Amino acid sequence: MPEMTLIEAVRQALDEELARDERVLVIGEDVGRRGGVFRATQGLLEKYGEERVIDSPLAEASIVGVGVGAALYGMRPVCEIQFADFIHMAFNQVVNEAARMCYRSNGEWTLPMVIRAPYGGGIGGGIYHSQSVEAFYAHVPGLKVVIPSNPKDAKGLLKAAIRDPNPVMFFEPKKGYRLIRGEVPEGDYSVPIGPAHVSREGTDLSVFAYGMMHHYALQAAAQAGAEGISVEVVDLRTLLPVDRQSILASVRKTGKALIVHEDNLTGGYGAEVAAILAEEAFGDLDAPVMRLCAPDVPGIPFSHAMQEWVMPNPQKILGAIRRLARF
Amino acid sequence: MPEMTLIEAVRQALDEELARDERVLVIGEDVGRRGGVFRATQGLLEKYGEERVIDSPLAEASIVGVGVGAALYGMRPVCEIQFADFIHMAFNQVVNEAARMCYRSNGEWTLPMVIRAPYGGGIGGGIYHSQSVEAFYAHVPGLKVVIPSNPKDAKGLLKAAIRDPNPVMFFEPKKGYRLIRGEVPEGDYSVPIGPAHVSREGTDLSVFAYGMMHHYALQAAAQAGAEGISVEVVDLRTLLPVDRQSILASVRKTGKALIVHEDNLTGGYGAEVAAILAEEAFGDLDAPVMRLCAPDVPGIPFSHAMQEWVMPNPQKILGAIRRLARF
Amino acid sequence: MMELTTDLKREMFWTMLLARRLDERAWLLHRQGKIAFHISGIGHEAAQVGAVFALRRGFDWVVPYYRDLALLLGLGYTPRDFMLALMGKRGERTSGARQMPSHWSFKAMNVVSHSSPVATQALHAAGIGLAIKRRGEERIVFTSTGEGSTSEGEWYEAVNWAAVHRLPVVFNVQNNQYAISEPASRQMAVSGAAERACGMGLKGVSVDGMDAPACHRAFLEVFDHVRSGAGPAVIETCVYRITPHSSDDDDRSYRSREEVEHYKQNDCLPRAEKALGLEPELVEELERKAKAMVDDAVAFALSAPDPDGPEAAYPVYAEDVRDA
Amino acid sequence: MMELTTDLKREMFWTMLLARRLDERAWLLHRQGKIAFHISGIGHEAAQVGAVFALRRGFDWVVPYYRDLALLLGLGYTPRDFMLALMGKRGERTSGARQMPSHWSFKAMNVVSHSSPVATQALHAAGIGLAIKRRGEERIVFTSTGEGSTSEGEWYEAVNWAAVHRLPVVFNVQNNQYAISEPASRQMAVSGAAERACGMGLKGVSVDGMDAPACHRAFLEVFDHVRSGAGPAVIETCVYRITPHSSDDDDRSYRSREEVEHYKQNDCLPRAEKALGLEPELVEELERKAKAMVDDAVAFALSAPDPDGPEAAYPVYAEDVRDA
Ligand SMILES: Cc1ncc(C[n+]2csc(CCOP(=O)(O)OP(=O)(O)O)c2C)c(N)n1
Ligand SMILES: Cc1ncc(C[n+]2csc(CCOP(=O)(O)OP(=O)(O)O)c2C)c(N)n1
Ligand SMILES: [Mg+2]
Ligand SMILES: [Mg+2]
Repeated sequence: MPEMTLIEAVRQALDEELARDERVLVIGEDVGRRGGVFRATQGLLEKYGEERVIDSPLAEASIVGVGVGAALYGMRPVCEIQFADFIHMAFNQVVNEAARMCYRSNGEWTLPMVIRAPYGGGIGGGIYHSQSVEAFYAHVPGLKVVIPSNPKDAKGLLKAAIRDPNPVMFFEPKKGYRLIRGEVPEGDYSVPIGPAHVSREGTDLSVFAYGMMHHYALQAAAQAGAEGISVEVVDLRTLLPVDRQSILASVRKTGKALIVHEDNLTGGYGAEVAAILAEEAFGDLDAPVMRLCAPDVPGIPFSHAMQEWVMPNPQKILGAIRRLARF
Repeated sequence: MPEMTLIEAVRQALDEELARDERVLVIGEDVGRRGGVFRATQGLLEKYGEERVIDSPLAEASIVGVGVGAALYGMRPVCEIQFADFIHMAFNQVVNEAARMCYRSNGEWTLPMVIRAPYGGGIGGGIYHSQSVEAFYAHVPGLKVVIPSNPKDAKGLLKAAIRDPNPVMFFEPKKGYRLIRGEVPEGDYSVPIGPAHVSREGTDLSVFAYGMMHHYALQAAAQAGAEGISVEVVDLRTLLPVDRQSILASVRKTGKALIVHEDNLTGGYGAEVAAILAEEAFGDLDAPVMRLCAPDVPGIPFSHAMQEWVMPNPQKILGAIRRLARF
Repeated sequence: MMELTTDLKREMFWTMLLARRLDERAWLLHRQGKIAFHISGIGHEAAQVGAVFALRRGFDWVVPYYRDLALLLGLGYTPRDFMLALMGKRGERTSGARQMPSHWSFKAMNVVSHSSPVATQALHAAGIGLAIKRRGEERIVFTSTGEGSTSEGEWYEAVNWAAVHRLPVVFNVQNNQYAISEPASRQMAVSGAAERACGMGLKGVSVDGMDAPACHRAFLEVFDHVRSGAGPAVIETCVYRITPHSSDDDDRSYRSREEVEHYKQNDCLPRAEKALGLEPELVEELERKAKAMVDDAVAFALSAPDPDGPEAAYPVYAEDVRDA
Repeated sequence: MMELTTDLKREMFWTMLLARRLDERAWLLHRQGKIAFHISGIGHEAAQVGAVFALRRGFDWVVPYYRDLALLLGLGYTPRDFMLALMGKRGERTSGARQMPSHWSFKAMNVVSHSSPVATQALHAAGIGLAIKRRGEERIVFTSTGEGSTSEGEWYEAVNWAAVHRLPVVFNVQNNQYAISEPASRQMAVSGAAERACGMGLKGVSVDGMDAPACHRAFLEVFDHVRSGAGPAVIETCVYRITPHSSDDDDRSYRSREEVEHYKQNDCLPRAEKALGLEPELVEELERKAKAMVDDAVAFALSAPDPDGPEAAYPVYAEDVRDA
C-alpha cells in the first residue's frame, strides 16, 4: 500500500470522485488556480475545468448556499471553507437550510453535499485560524459530522461523504495535514460514515478522541503501555450520528473513560460522550468520566507558549491517563 | 408586589434601563413603531425617540455587528433578534466578534451588550419559529447565556445583563411570554448572572431545567410530590458560566438527576450538565443521569399533533421522574 | 411584443381570482378560529401571474417565497393543497405539515422548498443557476423575495454570484413597501430594489406590479434576456401589501387607514379584469367556480385527519424518507 | 484644494518609507526563520498615508484591516510595536500576542481591534458611526478592507446600514486586484468597488492608490463630505499587491512575473518621492533613520521575553482584565 500524508489522501479522494461522477463539483475560495491554500485541490482545475472546480467570491454563506442549490438540482457539490473559523458566516445556510431540507420537505428534497474545512490548532494560526467547530454541528440533526484522523480514513470517509445523500460536515485536522502519514489502500474503497474505530485495544481504560487528538492519544497510550497501563483508544471518526454502541462497548470492557478534544471543554463534543456514559454505562463505570480539553478560553493564542498551554498534547493526555488509571 | 406576565417584565426592564442610562439603545427589526412583534418594546420609541429605539434593516448580522460597534464606542446596546431561529445569520458576529473581543484585545476593548431573542416551541410556529439555540452559545467562552423562567427573574436578569460589561445572550421562552405570570418586586433590583436557583426543595431526585421547561418541571414536581416523590427543582437560569456548585450541591443531596430541555438531545445543554455530574458527582450518584429532551429531529413541526409529540411537557417530565425515582 | 391570447388572458385572470378568493377565505377561517396562521398575497397577484405565465412552467425552476400563492396556483398547486397546509393536515404536500402554511415545495414543477428565514433561498437559486449553466441547458431560475429581504447579506451574495458567474437567474423583488412595520426607506437609501442591481453589474428593471399585462410583458422580456445567456437580472414588481403582514400582525400602529384605502383603489384584481378585457358574464362564472373550489377545498381539508404525532420522528436523513 | 505643507509632505513620505522598510524586514525575518508569519502592505502605502493624514488623528475613529501598517504608523504605532507583534512577544500591544501579527488595536488613538474574518469590521464601523451620530459629534469613522472582502454579505449590510441611517462612515476599499489568488473579476461584475456604492445610495469614489497626493486630496474631500453630515461614502484606492498574499502564499501559480514587474515600475514609494518633492539628501537621511529604527525594533523584540503560557487563561470576560 502506498504511504501518503493526510492532505494527499484528501486530494486523491476529491480527484477520484470528480473522475468517477460528473455531478461532483468543488466550490470554494482559491480552490481553482491556487489549488487551495493547503493544496487540497491542487491540479483539479487543470483536470476538470472551471465549471467543476469553481473559485467562489469571498463569501462563505454563498459557498454553502450555492452548494445547496446545486445539490437541489442534482449535483454533488463539495464546498470548501478555507478555515473552519470562517464557517460561522455560513452557519445559517448549514443549520437552517442544509440540515433541515430533507425534514422540512418531508423528503421531497434531499441534499447530497459535503462541506469540508480544515480545523484545529497547533500551527501558530492564532485565534482565527485554529478553531474547532465540530460541537456546533454535532448538535444539529440532519447533518452528519465526520473527522478523520489518518490518511486511510480521510480518503475513505471523504469518498463516503461525497456519495452520501445527506449534507456531511467534513472537518480535517490541519495540523495533521502533512504531519500524519499512513498507508492508503489502492483502488476504490470507502470507509462507512457511522462506526467508530477501536484503534488500539486495551483493558484498563478507554480514551475517546478524534482528529489530531486521536493521533496524540495513540502516542500517549503507547507510552502508558510501556508503564503497564493498558489503554484502549477509540477513534470516534463520525461525531454525528453518534456511535453509542462502540462507546458503550469499550467502557463495558474497561470501566473507565477519558475523552480528549482540542475544542474547549464546556459544551464541547466530549460532553455528549460523557452524558451517554452517565446515562447508559452507569453500572459499568469504575471511575468518574474524565474530559481533557482546551480550557474555556475564546481561542488559541498566536504566541507559541500560550498556544502550547491551551492545546492538549501527548504529555497532558498521558498525565490524565495516569490519574484515571490510579482511580 | 405587582403581578405581571413575563413579557411585561421584559418591557419594564428595558424601559427602566433606558430611563436610567442614556447609553442604553434598543436595536432590532420592528422594535420601533411596531413595538416588537411580541410587543417587548411597545411604547419605548415614543418615550425615548428614534435615536435610541432603532428600527434596523432586515439583516441579523448587522443588528449584532452594529451593536458591537456601538458598544465599542461606549453605548450599551440591547439587540433584538425577532426569533432565535434567525440568529444563525448573526452567528459570526456573536461568536467570532462579540465573544472574542475582550480576549483578543487583551482587555483593551470590552463589550457591554445584550442580544435578546424569543426562543422555543409550543406556539405553532413550525420549524423556523420554534428553535432553541442556547447550546450553540453556551459552548462559547466570552459570552454569558441567560434564560429566565419567570417574570421576576426576567426583569432582574435583563437588568443585570444590560449592566454587565460583557456580551450577554438573553433568550426568552416565548411560549411563556403571556402564559407565565408572577410577582415582580417594586423598584430597582437585579438578579445576578451566574447562580442557579433552587425553586423547589426536595430529597429524592433533582430536576435541572430552565425557561419554559422549568415552568413545566415545577408542575410535574408538584404532581410527583402528591404521589410521594420529593423532587428538588433547580432553575439553571444562567447557562454560561455554568453554576457547577449548585448543580453538584443538589445531586449531593438527592443522588439522582434529571435534566430537561426542549432543545434536541444530542449535544444539547443537558449534555454538559450530565458531563459535570459524571465527572464530579461520581460518588454521589445513585442512578444514571437522565435527560428528557426533544428527540433529535431538525425542528418542531407546525402540525399540532407532531409538535406535541416532539415537545417535552409536564406529563412527560412526570413520567421521567417516576422512572428515575424507581431506579 | 407578443399579444396575449384570449386563453392566456383568461387563465391569468382566473389564477389571480382564485388566489384572491382562497386568500380571503384564509382570513375568514382565521377569524373563525379554524386556522392558526395565514400570511397573505393580496395585492401581489398581478405581479405573480405576470411572472408565472411568462415562465416555461415545469421546465424552468422556481425558488419562491411565502406570498407566492398566485404564482404557485399558476404552477398547478391546488386549493386543496393550500387548505391542507393552512390546517396542517395529513397529506399536506409541501412538508407533510412540518412547515407553516405558504412555505412552498413542489418538486414535480421544479419548485424548491424554502424556509422562513428570508432571502436565504436566493443563494439556492444561484446554485441552481450554476448547475443549469454547467449542464448547458436553456432553463432559467426564478426566485422571489420582498424588498425588505434585500437588506440581507445573503441576498446580496446571491445576486453578486449570479452576476459574476453570469448565471441564468431572475431575482424578483416584490416591493410592497413594508417589511412587517418598516417602510422601504428603512431598508434602502435608493428609490427601489431595481437600483440595487447597478452596484452588482446586472440588469435591473422595475415595473408596476398592479398591472398584470405590464408585468407579463416585463417578465417575458427579462426572461428572454436571461435565457439568452446575457446574465442574470433583478426585476422589481411594485405592489402594495393590502393586508397586515400576517394574521399575527396588527398594522394600525405603523400605517394609516387612509394609506391602505388609497392603495385598495388601485387593486390589481379589478384592474386586471379591465386590462385583460374579461366579459362580466365570464367573471361571474369564474367567481362561481372559484367559490365552489374554495368551498370544496375547505370541506376537504376540514375533514382530513391530522398527522400522527410520531410522524415527527422522520425523515431526518435521506435514508428515513417514506411516502407521506 | 489645500496645498500640502512641507512638513506634511515630509511626514507622509517618512511614514511610507518606514512602513516599507519595516515590511521588507519582516519578509527577511521570515526567510531567516525568525518569524512565523507576515502579511504585507507593500504597494498600499500611498493610499494609506493619503487616508491617515486626512483624518483628525486621535479624534476620528479607525477600523482597519491587516494591510494597514502605514496607516497605523501614521497614528503612532511604532516599529517596536510591530516587531513585538511579528514575534508574538510579551508586551505586544494589540492583543498581548494573542492575535496574529497585523491585527491592529490601539485604543488611545481610537483604533478598534479587528479579527481575521474579513469584512466583519465594517459592521462595527457602522455601529460606531451610529453612536457618533447619536452623540451629535463631528467625528467620522474610517474603515478599510480589500476588494475581495466586498463580496461578503456583512460588508454590504454595513454599507447599507450606513446609507439608510446616513452615518458618518467612510468605507475604504483597497483594491489590489487580488483576493489571495482570485482576481477582482471573480468578486464583482462591475469595474471596481466604488461602483458598488451606486446600488446602495451613497457616494462612491475611486482614486489612483499609487499616487500619494492624489489619495490625500481624495480622502480630504470624502472626509469633508461625510463630516458635513451628507452621508457615508465608499472610496476605492486602486493599488497593487506587490508581494504574495502572505508569507504562506506562493503567487506564481496564479499570476505572471511580468505582471508583478509591470506594477513594480509604478511603485508608489519612488512616485511619492517625486510627487512630494523630497530632496535626495533628505531621503537619504530618512532612509538612515528608518534603518536605525528598524534595527532597533528588531533587536528590542528579539530580546523581549515570550509571554508565559498561563497568560492564555485570561481575559475571557471583562472581569478578568489585567494590565498586560
Ligand atoms: C432572517 C429573518 N429575519 C426576520 C424574519 C421575520 N420576518 C418575516 S417576514 C419579515 C418582513 C419581510 O419583509 P419583505 O422582505 O419586504 O417581504 P414582505 O413580507 O413584505 O413580502 C420579517 C422581518 C424572517 N422571517 N427571517
Ligand atoms: C471570512 C473570511 N474568509 C476567508 C478568509 C481567508 N482570507 C484571508 S485574506 C483573503 C483575501 C482577502 O482579499 P481582499 O479582500 O481583496 O484583501 P487583500 O488581502 O487583497 O488586501 C482571504 C480569502 C478570511 N480571512 N476571512
Ligand atoms: Mg415588503
Ligand atoms: Mg485584494
